[in-house]
Amino acid sequence: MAIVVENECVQDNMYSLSVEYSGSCKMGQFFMLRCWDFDPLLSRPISIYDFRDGIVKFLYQVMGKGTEKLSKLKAQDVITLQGPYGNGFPYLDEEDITLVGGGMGIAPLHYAAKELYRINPNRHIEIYLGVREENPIIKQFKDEFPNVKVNIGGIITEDIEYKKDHVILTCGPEIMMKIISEEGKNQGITVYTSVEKRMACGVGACLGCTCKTTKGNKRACKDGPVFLGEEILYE
Amino acid sequence: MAIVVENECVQDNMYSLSVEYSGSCKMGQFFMLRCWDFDPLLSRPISIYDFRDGIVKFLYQVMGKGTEKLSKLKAQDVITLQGPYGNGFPYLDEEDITLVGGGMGIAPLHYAAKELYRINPNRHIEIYLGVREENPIIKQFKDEFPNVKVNIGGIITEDIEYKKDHVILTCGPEIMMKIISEEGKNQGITVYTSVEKRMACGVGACLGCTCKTTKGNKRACKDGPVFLGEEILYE
Amino acid sequence: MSRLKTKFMNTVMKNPVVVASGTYGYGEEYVGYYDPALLGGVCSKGITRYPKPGNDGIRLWETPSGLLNSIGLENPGIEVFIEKHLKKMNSLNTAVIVNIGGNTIDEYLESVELLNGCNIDFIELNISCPNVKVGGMAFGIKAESAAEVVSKVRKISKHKIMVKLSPNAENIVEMAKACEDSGADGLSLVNTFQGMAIDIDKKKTVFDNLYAGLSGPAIKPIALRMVHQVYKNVNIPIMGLGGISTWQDALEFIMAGATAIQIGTTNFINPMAPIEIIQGLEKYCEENNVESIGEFVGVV
Amino acid sequence: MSRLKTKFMNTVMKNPVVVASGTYGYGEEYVGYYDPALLGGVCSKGITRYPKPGNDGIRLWETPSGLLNSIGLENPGIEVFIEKHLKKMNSLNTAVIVNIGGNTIDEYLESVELLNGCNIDFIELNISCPNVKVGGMAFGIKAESAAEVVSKVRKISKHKIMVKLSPNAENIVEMAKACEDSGADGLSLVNTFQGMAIDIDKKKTVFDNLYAGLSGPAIKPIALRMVHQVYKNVNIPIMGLGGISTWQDALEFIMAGATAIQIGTTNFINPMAPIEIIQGLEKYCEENNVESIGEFVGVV
Ligand SMILES: Cc1cc2nc3c(=O)[nH]c(=O)nc-3n(C[C@H](O)[C@H](O)[C@H](O)COP(=O)(O)OP(=O)(O)OC[C@H]3O[C@@H](n4cnc5c(N)ncnc54)[C@H](O)[C@@H]3O)c2cc1C
Ligand SMILES: Cc1cc2nc3c(=O)[nH]c(=O)nc-3n(C[C@H](O)[C@H](O)[C@H](O)COP(=O)(O)OP(=O)(O)OC[C@H]3O[C@@H](n4cnc5c(N)ncnc54)[C@H](O)[C@@H]3O)c2cc1C
Ligand SMILES: Cc1cc2nc3c(=O)[nH]c(=O)nc-3n(C[C@H](O)[C@H](O)[C@H](O)COP(=O)(O)O)c2cc1C
Ligand SMILES: Cc1cc2nc3c(=O)[nH]c(=O)nc-3n(C[C@H](O)[C@H](O)[C@H](O)COP(=O)(O)O)c2cc1C
Ligand code: FES
Ligand code: FES
Repeated sequence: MAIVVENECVQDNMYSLSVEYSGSCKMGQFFMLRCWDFDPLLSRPISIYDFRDGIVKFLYQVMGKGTEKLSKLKAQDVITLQGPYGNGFPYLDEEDITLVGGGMGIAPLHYAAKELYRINPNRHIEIYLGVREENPIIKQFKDEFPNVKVNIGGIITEDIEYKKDHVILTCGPEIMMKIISEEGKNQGITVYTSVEKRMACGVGACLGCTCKTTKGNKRACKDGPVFLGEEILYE
Repeated sequence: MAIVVENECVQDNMYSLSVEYSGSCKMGQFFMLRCWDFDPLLSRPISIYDFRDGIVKFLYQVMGKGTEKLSKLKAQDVITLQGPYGNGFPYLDEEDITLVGGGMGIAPLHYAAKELYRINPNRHIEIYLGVREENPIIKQFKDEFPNVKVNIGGIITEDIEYKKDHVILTCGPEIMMKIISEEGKNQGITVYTSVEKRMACGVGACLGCTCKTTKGNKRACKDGPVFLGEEILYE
Repeated sequence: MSRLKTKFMNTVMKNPVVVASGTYGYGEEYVGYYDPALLGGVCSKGITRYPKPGNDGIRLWETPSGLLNSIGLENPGIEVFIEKHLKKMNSLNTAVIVNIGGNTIDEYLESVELLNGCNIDFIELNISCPNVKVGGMAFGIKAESAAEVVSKVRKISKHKIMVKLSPNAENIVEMAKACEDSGADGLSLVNTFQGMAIDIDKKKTVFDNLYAGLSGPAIKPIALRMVHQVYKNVNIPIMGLGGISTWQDALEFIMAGATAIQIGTTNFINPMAPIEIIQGLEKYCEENNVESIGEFVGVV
Repeated sequence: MSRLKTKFMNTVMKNPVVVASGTYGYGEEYVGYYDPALLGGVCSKGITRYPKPGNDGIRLWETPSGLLNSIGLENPGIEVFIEKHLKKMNSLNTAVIVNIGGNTIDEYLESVELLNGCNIDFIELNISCPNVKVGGMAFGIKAESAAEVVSKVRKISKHKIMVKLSPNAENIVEMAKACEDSGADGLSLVNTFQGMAIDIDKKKTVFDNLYAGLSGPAIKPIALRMVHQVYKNVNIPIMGLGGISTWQDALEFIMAGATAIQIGTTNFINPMAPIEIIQGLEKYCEENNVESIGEFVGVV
C-alpha cells in the first residue's frame, strides 16, 4: 500500500504518476502496479522513470483496462507497488554511454541517464529518443540532459551514430532493439536491451515471461528485463 | 449513466446518495445501482429515499462489496441507475396511514410519507421508526413530518398502536413485517409490506427473487416489492 | 442490418444475437429498454410438462465474475405457457425459441407434442435436467442418455430441434456427436457449470439444493473452447454462449464456430448489452467490408 | 499456531496452506516477501524426466477473474532439478512436495525412481499431461488411463503419492476412486480447466497451443463442488485448490472436505496471500474456540 502524490496527464493518453516509496531502487528496474481488486486480475509492470526524495515516478501510456484504471488515480489515493523487480541496467562506472529509447521505452532511460551521470558526472552520454509526436517529456529530457537527439514520427535507428567506445542501453519496440543489437554486434559495441513481456508474478515464479536467449530460456522479470542485446533470440 | 450530485456519510456506515435523474418514479420503487464493471457482478437494489427537482436520493448502509463501492462515489462521478423498478406502495387517496420502518427499511418510508402527504395533505399519518441507534435521518423525519415515534435499540412492534381506520405500510426485517401482518390480519387492518430479496435482473426475468405468497410464487422485483402482508408466506 | 442476417437451421434471423433461456423471462421483461424485435431471437424460460415452483432457499449467489443460480426451473408448465405466454412471444416479431426441460423422457415428449400445434421457430431441448430414472444424473452427462431423449423427441417433433448441451457432459465432443447422430438439427452450448458455495458462518451449503449452476464472464474461456471443439466435430449449426458480455466476446464465439450466439447473465448486468452487441457486430462487418457475418463462422 | 497443525498422509505440516505447483517456482522466488518456513508446504514447478523448453508464443492471457496459461511445463528435467533446486527447497524448512509430470508412463516411472533417493515429503503426481501414446489425450481424462500410471508409480515409489486431478476428467468422482483404488495415498484437485481465447483482430487463437489452462477466482465455485463430490466418495486425504484468494475461500474448501489447501494464481495477485490466509484461519480457530482446524474438514 503506497500513497499517490500526483498523477497527471502529460499529453493525450500519457500519464506521469508519482508515489511515495521509502525503499531503494535501481535504474532499469520496474514495479508491478495495481489499484484494483480482481479486474483485471494481474498487476501491471511499469518502469521507474525517476526516483528521489522518497518519491518514485512512473511514465505510462493508457493501453487497456489496467493503465486506464491507473490513469484515474488522484493524489492521496492508495496504490499497491510490488517491487522493485528485475536486474536493471548495469551500473557502469567509467564508460561513455549511448541511450536509445523508442515509444514508452524512453521511460526507463530517464532514470538511467540520471543515475549514470550521478555516478560519473564527467562521462559523455548521447540520448536518442524516437517518439510519434512532440511531447512534454522530450522537453524534460532536453532540460535535464545534454546531447538529446529526437526523432518525431520517423525511424530512430537510422539516426544513431554508433560510437566504438560507447556502451549502448536501449529500450523500445522489439524491432528497434533487434536492429541496434545486430548493428552493435557488427561494430563490436556492447548493447544492453530492456525487453517487454507479459508478466504475471514479476518475481520469476510463473515462467510466463520467458525470453529465448543464446544461453537458454531466461525470465524477463527476474533474469532481465535487461539482457545483452546479442544474447536475445528475436522472433 | 447518471451523475452523482452528492454522496455523504450520514453516520458510521450509512450514506446518503443524490443522483441526477430526469424521469419519474413512485414511492416504494427502487433502482438497481452500479458503479463498477464486473466486481461485483450484479447491480444493487436500493429504494428511493426522496425525489424532487430532478434529483433522486438514496439512503444506504454499507454491507459488503457493492455498497462499499457506492460509498466511495464523489460528486460528479458517474453511476448507472437501472429503474425505477417494482410496483411501489399503493397511492391511497383518502386513508389515514401508519408507516412502520425498521433498520434500513426506514428509507422507502421517507419518500412514502412525503408522497402520501402530497396527494392528501389533510390525512393523518403515524410514523414508527425502529433503529439501533439515534441518527440524523431520524431527525430529518421529525423535522419533516409530525407524529414520528422512534424506538432506539428496542422492538418497534411493541410500540405500535394499531388503528382500525388506518392502512399500514411497512418495510424492515422479515420478522417485524411478519408480526405486523399477523396483527393487522387479526385486527382487520390492511397491511402492505415491502419485501427484500436478492435480485439479479430487477425486471422479472430471472426468477431469482421469488417470494412465496398465498397466490403462488411472485417476483419481488416486478410483482412487488410491495405485497399485501397477509399474502406473504413467511419462512 | 442485412450483413447480420443469419440462417440457423431453417430459421432466418435478423442477426445472430439471441437472448438465453432463463435470463429473459418470456420476452417482455426488457421492453422498457428496447424493442425485442431488434433481436435475432428470444429463448423462453425453461418449460416443463407440469408446473414447477422452483427451488427453496437462496437462488442467487455471486462469485468472482460469475453467478451461481438455483432457480430450479420455476415455470407454469407447458399448457399454461402455450396459453398465456406464447401468443405474446409470437407478437414480439423475432425468432421464438421454446426451451423445454423434463425429468423423464415422457415429459419431454408430451411437451414437444403439445408444441407441435404451435407457431414457434424451433425448440431448444435442455438436457441438463436431472433424469429421475437414472438416479438424478442429468440427461446431459452421458452421451447414451442424451441420444435416447434426442432421437425420441426428433421422431415426434414437427419443429426443428436445437439440443442445449451441458458443459458438465463427460465428453462434450462425444455428446455433441451423439446428439447429431440422434437427429439434432442444431446445438447450443453451454448451459451452466455445476458449482458450489459454502456459507462458512452457518457451516452449510448456500443452496438448499447443494450445487447450483455457474454462468457469466467467469466461464467464457471454457465455453469458448467447448464451442470450438464441437464445431470441429459436427456438421450441424451451433449457437454459442457462456459469459458473452461484449461484441468482441460474441465474435470470438462466432470465429470459434458458432453460427449464432446467446446472451444470458449479461442481460442482468447491462440490459442494453444485446443491442450494443448487435451494433458492434454490424460496425465490425462494415469496417471490415464483410457482406455477411457468416463469413467469420469457424475461421479459427 | 498449533491449531493449524495438519497431518496430510504421513507428513505433519505446520498448517494446511501449501503453495501450488507452477506458481511458486522452486520455493525461493517470494523470499523477499516472507520466509517460506511459515508455509505448510511448497509444491515445486512441474518436473519432467527430461528438460522442456515450454511453449512458444503468448503464455499468459487474462480473462474475467481468471488467467489462461500455456507455460508448457518449462523445466530443467528431473536430474537438474534434484541437483540444482531440491537441496535449496529442502533448506526452506517446510514440507517439500515435488510435482511430477510426463508424457509416457516410463517418463513418470523414471522420475519417481530418481526421487526415491531424495529427501522429500511426498510426490504430487500431475496426470494432466498429454499422453503421447493415447493421441495426446491427458492421462487425467479417462479413469483407466490414470489408474494405469498411478498403480505403476505407486509400486515403485518410496514416497507417498498425492495424485493431482484434472477438472477436465470425464467424471471426477470415478477418476478419484480409480486413483484411490490404484494406490494413491492422497489427492489434490483441481488443476487448470481447459480454456481458449481468440484474438479477433488476427482471427487466430491467442495461444500457439490452441487451448490453455484456466485458473484463478473464476473457477472457484466449480473446483469447490468437485472437492466436495470427491470427499464424499473417497477415504484418502484431499488437498483442495482452485481460485482460493482469501482465508474464507480456504475455509470453504476445508469445509467441503479438503484436509489442506493450495494457493496458486493468487500468489501473483497478492504475494502475501498465503500468510494472510494462514493468519485468517488461525484467528478463526481462536475465535471459534476450535483446537484444531481439522475439525472443520468436510463438515458440509
Ligand atoms: C518490464 C516492463 C516495464 C514496462 N514499463 C512501462 C512503462 O514504463 N510505461 C508504460 O507505459 N508501459 C510499460 N510497460 C508496458 C505496460 O506494462 C503495458 O502497457 C500494460 O501492462 C498494459 O496493461 P493494460 O491493462 O493497460 O492493457 P491490456 O488491456 O492488458 O493490453 C493492452 C495491449 O497491450 C498488450 N500488452 C499488455 N501487457 C503487455 C506486456 N506486459 N508486454 C507487452 N504487451 C503487453 C496487450 O497485448 C494489448 O495489445 C512495461 C512492461 C514491462 C514488461
Ligand atoms: C427492493 C430492495 C430495496 C432495498 N433498499 C435498500 C435501501 O434503500 N437502503 C439499503 O441500505 N439497502 C437496501 N436494500 C438492501 C441492499 O440491496 C443490500 O444491502 C445490498 O444489495 C448489499 O450489497 P453489498 O454488495 O454491499 O453486500 P453483499 O456483500 O452482497 O452482502 C452483504 C450481506 O447482505 C446480504 N444481502 C445481499 N443482498 C441482499 C438482498 N438483496 N437482500 C437481502 N440480503 C442481501 C448478504 O447475504 C450478505 O449477508 C434493498 C434491497 C431490496 C431488494
Ligand atoms: C437465472 C438463470 C436461469 C436460467 N434458466 C435456464 C433455463 O430455464 N433453461 C436453460 O436451458 N438454461 C437456463 N439458464 C442457463 C442460460 O440459458 C445459459 O445457458 C447460461 O447462463 C450460460 O450463459 P451466460 O454465461 O451467458 O449466462 C439459466 C441461467 C441463469 C443465470
Ligand atoms: C502459470 C501457472 C503454471 C502452472 N504450472 C503447473 C505445473 O507445472 N504443474 C501442475 O501440476 N500445475 C500447474 N499449474 C496449476 C496450479 O498448480 C493450480 O492447480 C491451478 O492454477 C488452480 O489453482 P489456482 O486457481 O489457485 O491457481 C500452473 C498454474 C499456473 C497459473
Ligand atoms: S512474470 Fe512470472 S516468471 Fe516472469
Ligand atoms: S430479480 Fe430477476 S426476477 Fe426479480
